[in-house]
Amino acid sequence: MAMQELTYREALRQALADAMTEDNRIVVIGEEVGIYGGAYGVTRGLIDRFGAERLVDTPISEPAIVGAAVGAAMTGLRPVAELMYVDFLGLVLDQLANQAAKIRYMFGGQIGVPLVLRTQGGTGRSAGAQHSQSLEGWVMHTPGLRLAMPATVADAYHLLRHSLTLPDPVVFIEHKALYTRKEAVDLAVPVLPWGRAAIRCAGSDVTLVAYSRMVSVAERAAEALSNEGIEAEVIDLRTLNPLDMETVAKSVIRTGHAVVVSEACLTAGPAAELVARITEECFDFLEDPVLRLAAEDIPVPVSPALEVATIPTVSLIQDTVRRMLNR
Amino acid sequence: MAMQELTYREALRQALADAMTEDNRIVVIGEEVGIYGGAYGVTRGLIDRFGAERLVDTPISEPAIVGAAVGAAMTGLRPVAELMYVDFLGLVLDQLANQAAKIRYMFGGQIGVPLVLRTQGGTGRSAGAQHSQSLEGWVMHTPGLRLAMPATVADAYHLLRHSLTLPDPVVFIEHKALYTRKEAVDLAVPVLPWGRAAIRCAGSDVTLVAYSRMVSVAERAAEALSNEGIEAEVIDLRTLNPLDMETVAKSVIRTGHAVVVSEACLTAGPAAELVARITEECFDFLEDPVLRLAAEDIPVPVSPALEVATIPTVSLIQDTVRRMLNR
Amino acid sequence: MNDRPNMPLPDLYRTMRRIRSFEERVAELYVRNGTAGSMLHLSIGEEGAAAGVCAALRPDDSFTTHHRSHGIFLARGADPNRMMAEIAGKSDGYCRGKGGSMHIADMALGHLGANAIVGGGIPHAVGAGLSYRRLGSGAVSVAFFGDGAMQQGVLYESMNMAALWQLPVLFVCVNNQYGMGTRIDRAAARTDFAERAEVFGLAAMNVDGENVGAVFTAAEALIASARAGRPGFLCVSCFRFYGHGRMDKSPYRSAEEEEAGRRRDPLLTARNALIERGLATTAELDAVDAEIANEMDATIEFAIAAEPPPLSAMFDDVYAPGEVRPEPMRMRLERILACT
Amino acid sequence: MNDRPNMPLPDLYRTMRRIRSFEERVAELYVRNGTAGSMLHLSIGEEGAAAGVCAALRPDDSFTTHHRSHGIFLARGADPNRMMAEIAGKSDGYCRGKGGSMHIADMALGHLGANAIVGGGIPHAVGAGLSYRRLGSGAVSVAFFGDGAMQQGVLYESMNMAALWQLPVLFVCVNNQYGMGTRIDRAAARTDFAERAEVFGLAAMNVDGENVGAVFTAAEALIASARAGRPGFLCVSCFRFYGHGRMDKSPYRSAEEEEAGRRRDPLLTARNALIERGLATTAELDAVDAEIANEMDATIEFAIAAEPPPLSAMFDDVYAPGEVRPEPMRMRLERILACT
Ligand SMILES: Cc1ncc(C[n+]2csc(CCOP(=O)(O)OP(=O)(O)O)c2C)c(N)n1
Ligand SMILES: Cc1ncc(C[n+]2csc(CCOP(=O)(O)OP(=O)(O)O)c2C)c(N)n1
Ligand SMILES: [Mg+2]
Ligand SMILES: [Mg+2]
Repeated sequence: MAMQELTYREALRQALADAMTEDNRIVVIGEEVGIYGGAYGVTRGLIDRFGAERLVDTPISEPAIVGAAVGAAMTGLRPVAELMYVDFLGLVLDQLANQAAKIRYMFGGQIGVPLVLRTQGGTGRSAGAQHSQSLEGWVMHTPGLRLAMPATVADAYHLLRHSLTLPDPVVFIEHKALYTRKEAVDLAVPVLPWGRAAIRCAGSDVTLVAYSRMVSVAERAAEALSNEGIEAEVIDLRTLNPLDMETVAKSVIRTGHAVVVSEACLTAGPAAELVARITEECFDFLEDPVLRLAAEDIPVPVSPALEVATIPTVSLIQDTVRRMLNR
Repeated sequence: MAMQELTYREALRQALADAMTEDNRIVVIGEEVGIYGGAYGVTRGLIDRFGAERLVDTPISEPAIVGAAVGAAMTGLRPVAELMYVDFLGLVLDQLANQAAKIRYMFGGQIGVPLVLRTQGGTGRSAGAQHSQSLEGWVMHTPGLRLAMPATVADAYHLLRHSLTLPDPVVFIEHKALYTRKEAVDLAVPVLPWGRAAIRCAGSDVTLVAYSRMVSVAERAAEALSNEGIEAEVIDLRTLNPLDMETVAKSVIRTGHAVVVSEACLTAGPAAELVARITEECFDFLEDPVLRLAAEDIPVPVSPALEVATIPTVSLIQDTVRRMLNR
Repeated sequence: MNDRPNMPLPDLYRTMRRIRSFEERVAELYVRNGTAGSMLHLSIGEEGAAAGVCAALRPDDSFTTHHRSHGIFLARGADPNRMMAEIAGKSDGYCRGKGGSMHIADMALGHLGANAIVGGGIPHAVGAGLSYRRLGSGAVSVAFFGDGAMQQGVLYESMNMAALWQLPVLFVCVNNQYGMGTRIDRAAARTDFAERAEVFGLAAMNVDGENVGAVFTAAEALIASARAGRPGFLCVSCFRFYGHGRMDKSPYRSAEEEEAGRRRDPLLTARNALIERGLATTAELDAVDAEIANEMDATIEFAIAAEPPPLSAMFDDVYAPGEVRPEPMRMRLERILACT
Repeated sequence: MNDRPNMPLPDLYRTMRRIRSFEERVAELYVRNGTAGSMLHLSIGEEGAAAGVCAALRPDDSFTTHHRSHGIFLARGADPNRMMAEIAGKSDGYCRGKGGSMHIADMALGHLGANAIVGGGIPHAVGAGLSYRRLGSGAVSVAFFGDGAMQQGVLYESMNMAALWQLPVLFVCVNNQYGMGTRIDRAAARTDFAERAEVFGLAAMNVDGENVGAVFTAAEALIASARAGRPGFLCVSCFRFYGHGRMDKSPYRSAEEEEAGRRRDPLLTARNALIERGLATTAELDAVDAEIANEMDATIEFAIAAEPPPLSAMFDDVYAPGEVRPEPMRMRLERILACT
């Protein structure tokens, strides 16, 4: 396959289509995934190719959707359960964290639960406190769940394809503001393995660690900083379980400075884990404490003027790095 | 009131009884809280004093229990919702995190949700992966929820009393292994204010930061270390929201060494937040990275032989501190 | 049309017209303002449910609603200016611009809150019922929700609790036939929703929402029953005239189905009934419509002119005033960087 | 007793005796071993439900169960030694000692897992039904749960889905009258649970669990119906002879109620029927009982003698073999401390 221009949304759709063609155990189960084509249009058209038995429109019954996916995964199917918003995680965490995540362990390794829970999160549509959250922290804190959060079009494709081959449950969180992101990609070209972080931009003064939408925010900050003579290395984690500390530590040991950027709330969120790990593993090389730029510890307000101010921005990253390096 | 010997369980019961006597808006709503007296006996006998209208036995409908408590709290009652195990949080997080925690904010400050969600967690009864968890991390990561986790009998009483006066939702997590803990307490004596950490044991070599049951584990480790000439300071956080970083930082700045001890899973848990904050605030004073001792990142196995090995022990703390201080 | 002597059909017509007129302006607001929340769900076609049920409520009664609830709140007497300002995310809105369309609430009018989680507000009404019973207030609480919520587990838990405890609660399903692109017969094998409530012990009725009088009459009876300790359930059948949200052009249903659905217009039906019965003339009703159109035009101007909330408001209301506040990110960073 | 020619009453009796005998030993195990999981829920009194339903299943059918499920698994043909070892948390147990009484499972026998979350396993059976339909396997899946789960929302979501999609699923409520200390009439205003399933479109029946033959007959019919695409619901009424768990002495119910409940003994009823009908003599049945008692005695010895899992097993099975494993705490600390 040659280079093609694809959006993040199209790449996800392509990944589903390619995987479903290769593996007919894959079924997509969720609200409006079939005829409607997905609330964010990811599955649009797939029902015409694969039929209603493989794009299963469901009632608005999130716990039963995830629970049914668990049962289906245990009996020969490879379900992709779609949760329309990650904000609804509070309805399904029992099925996800008490059931899907623990079944292999509780049953002594007899069986696994190879399901993918696709969902999307983040701010950007002034959709309010119950439709704009970044709740990957809850998932990351649950042993047994793999967690992928693609930042690029290529990763939207490859991480989803890879997720659909894993033997254990994967939570796959897209970002609502990335669906229209467009890139020229060659889907045939192998990307990094599952669980490996990507260096999106090399630099020697400071390491910016990010994932999902914050990667491009960090990239833009790095670009702006570069104009001021500060070279920032931008690392895209790609998966939060597993966490590729090797790549991160190698960079931080070189730069001596690290800033973690996350759209989830600050306290007890993913950024805290990264600070803890980086500090544990790179302590002697750190010239400053690892800093966290994350969402404010508040619900997301609807008012667009406030909404944009709740999450890290390019200028916040820039200012922080400048201050950190005393420039 | 003079000194009396009370168990943690009795202190909790006393707190409920005293608060209910003073404030007749308080009602307790939950499974088996009335006639049965609570799965762990905390509410035993209260129905005889306060009647079935104030100790409301419910069907096994966790989402509706918490949801009803939210509605009751908005309309003049002060409900105490009991969740039998913190492990069931995955069933109620929508009501807790999307509703209770956000209502004041979403509605522009018009109204608050003064409810207390009492629950219990932790290992110790070989009750398995779905009845032994420590899930305070999920709560801590949710803006809008206060979080108290008493480690002592006196705090069981005073923190619960205080929780029942707060204008915002409080998650109050007891520890199943502490119910039989007995102390001589004078309930009339004021304790520390809400949100303030307690120094349970003074020391100058290392700061051990803990909460809930891990406080006594840390205390025992400190005692053992003291015999070897290492003086550990033990800090009991008491509340995880708010977090009293002032007390913690003051200690760490003095000792230069900190170890956080938590029964929750390591990754993206409460201990990560503490490492991040301590590092951010005490970086120049730290001689070593702040270390985390937490539960393994695995589900809790039933087999007692394995169960005890999943969480931090006295000897793990001792060994870690010794190694850290090169002794 | 039902002929109960206390049925205020002219008032119900006016209420329904206000809703329709407001909702038409909401669509316009988005085009003109651009800053409103993206999540706008119009209740055109459902005016009969909103007007009929709310007219049967007492001032001290309360209610929770779902995401498609502008109409219900207007029927309750909301100030359309403050509503429009809230939808636009402005400081003059009911929730100071923080809640928007899906999280509007007003304690003064007993609106315990709209909810963006399907089914999320249902148990709150049960809790309110518990309060009213315990405090002896005599009030009733109502949970409004869509047909989609008929498949949410918490509804059954809530109905069971209300029935078991004999709480003064009414459950109202605004059955507009669709949850997004899913028609009720693709969401449930049996779609007689009243029977689902009845088996839990509720007084349950299905009613045709095209007939606002019938809705009012049914709601009156069920609210009286709830007030007396027998909770109720009312399923109001109607039709969602437009798409689920702004962007949805409803490709999943036929033009014929839409046309047939829109013919079930509660507003038109009430208008015809008023005229037929000699309760109003066409000219009088036109005058009412025009007056309301003017009022609703003004709401857009009000909302557009209103100020967005100040940035400082961001950290308000996470906790009660006087309690420990979240520390803003910039201050936190400042503090940390100052030390090192 | 029902007289269907294919009703294997002697076998059903034997199954029920095995369950009773096993459960009596479980209580004993705890006393002698001390190391078993603390959460033990005996199904004495419920043998009719377990034996009757499981006898109607095909080998390729599967099921999920609730926390009180030793009997169901035994009725399915479980090895009592491996069960007892699992309950004791030993390496020879079905789940290598990691699952215990509340999380026992065996893929070989189609046991998709017991569940310690009330209602937690119900939707898994729906998912299994979805698999069987899609894969064309012809198998049926059964969700077993207690009366307490009748108040869990996920049950209604699951029944609705099964009915809507016409899945080969049977929902079985083992209605032992109590959820912990709460009798069904304190948990629900209306306690005819079959009608709750019927309104969702399921084939629904209530049956008396004292009569194992009646259970078998009802289950056979409903499983056949489910296999043909009409899912079913069966509520088996019985009585929980003992407390909820080991420590519960049931102070919330009267001695008379207990006595009356225990008189509804499916085992005794079947025994009498066998003798009355000349299908067995007292001596023959005594011999069966004695043989089973011996077998069950041996399970305790087996479980006590068995090894606990090795510490190294702790980190197995969090993820599949070959995937990234959790790093043990001690190794992690070692690594960090080695650097500094
Ligand atoms: C728990 C939950 N699931 C899914 C959604 C996404 N969603 C919003 S509205 C809607 C359809 C709701 O249908 P219905 O209840 O009939 O209300 P209507 O939109 O027709 O008024 C869906 C699926 C949500 N907001 N909450
Ligand atoms: C979701 C959930 N809520 C509460 C509990 C605690 N609990 C365990 S068993 C039980 C009673 C269940 O009653 P029932 O379903 O009738 O089963 P039985 O014990 O009678 O077999 C309760 C409340 C739980 N395990 N899971
Ligand atoms: Mg609808
Ligand atoms: Mg029961």
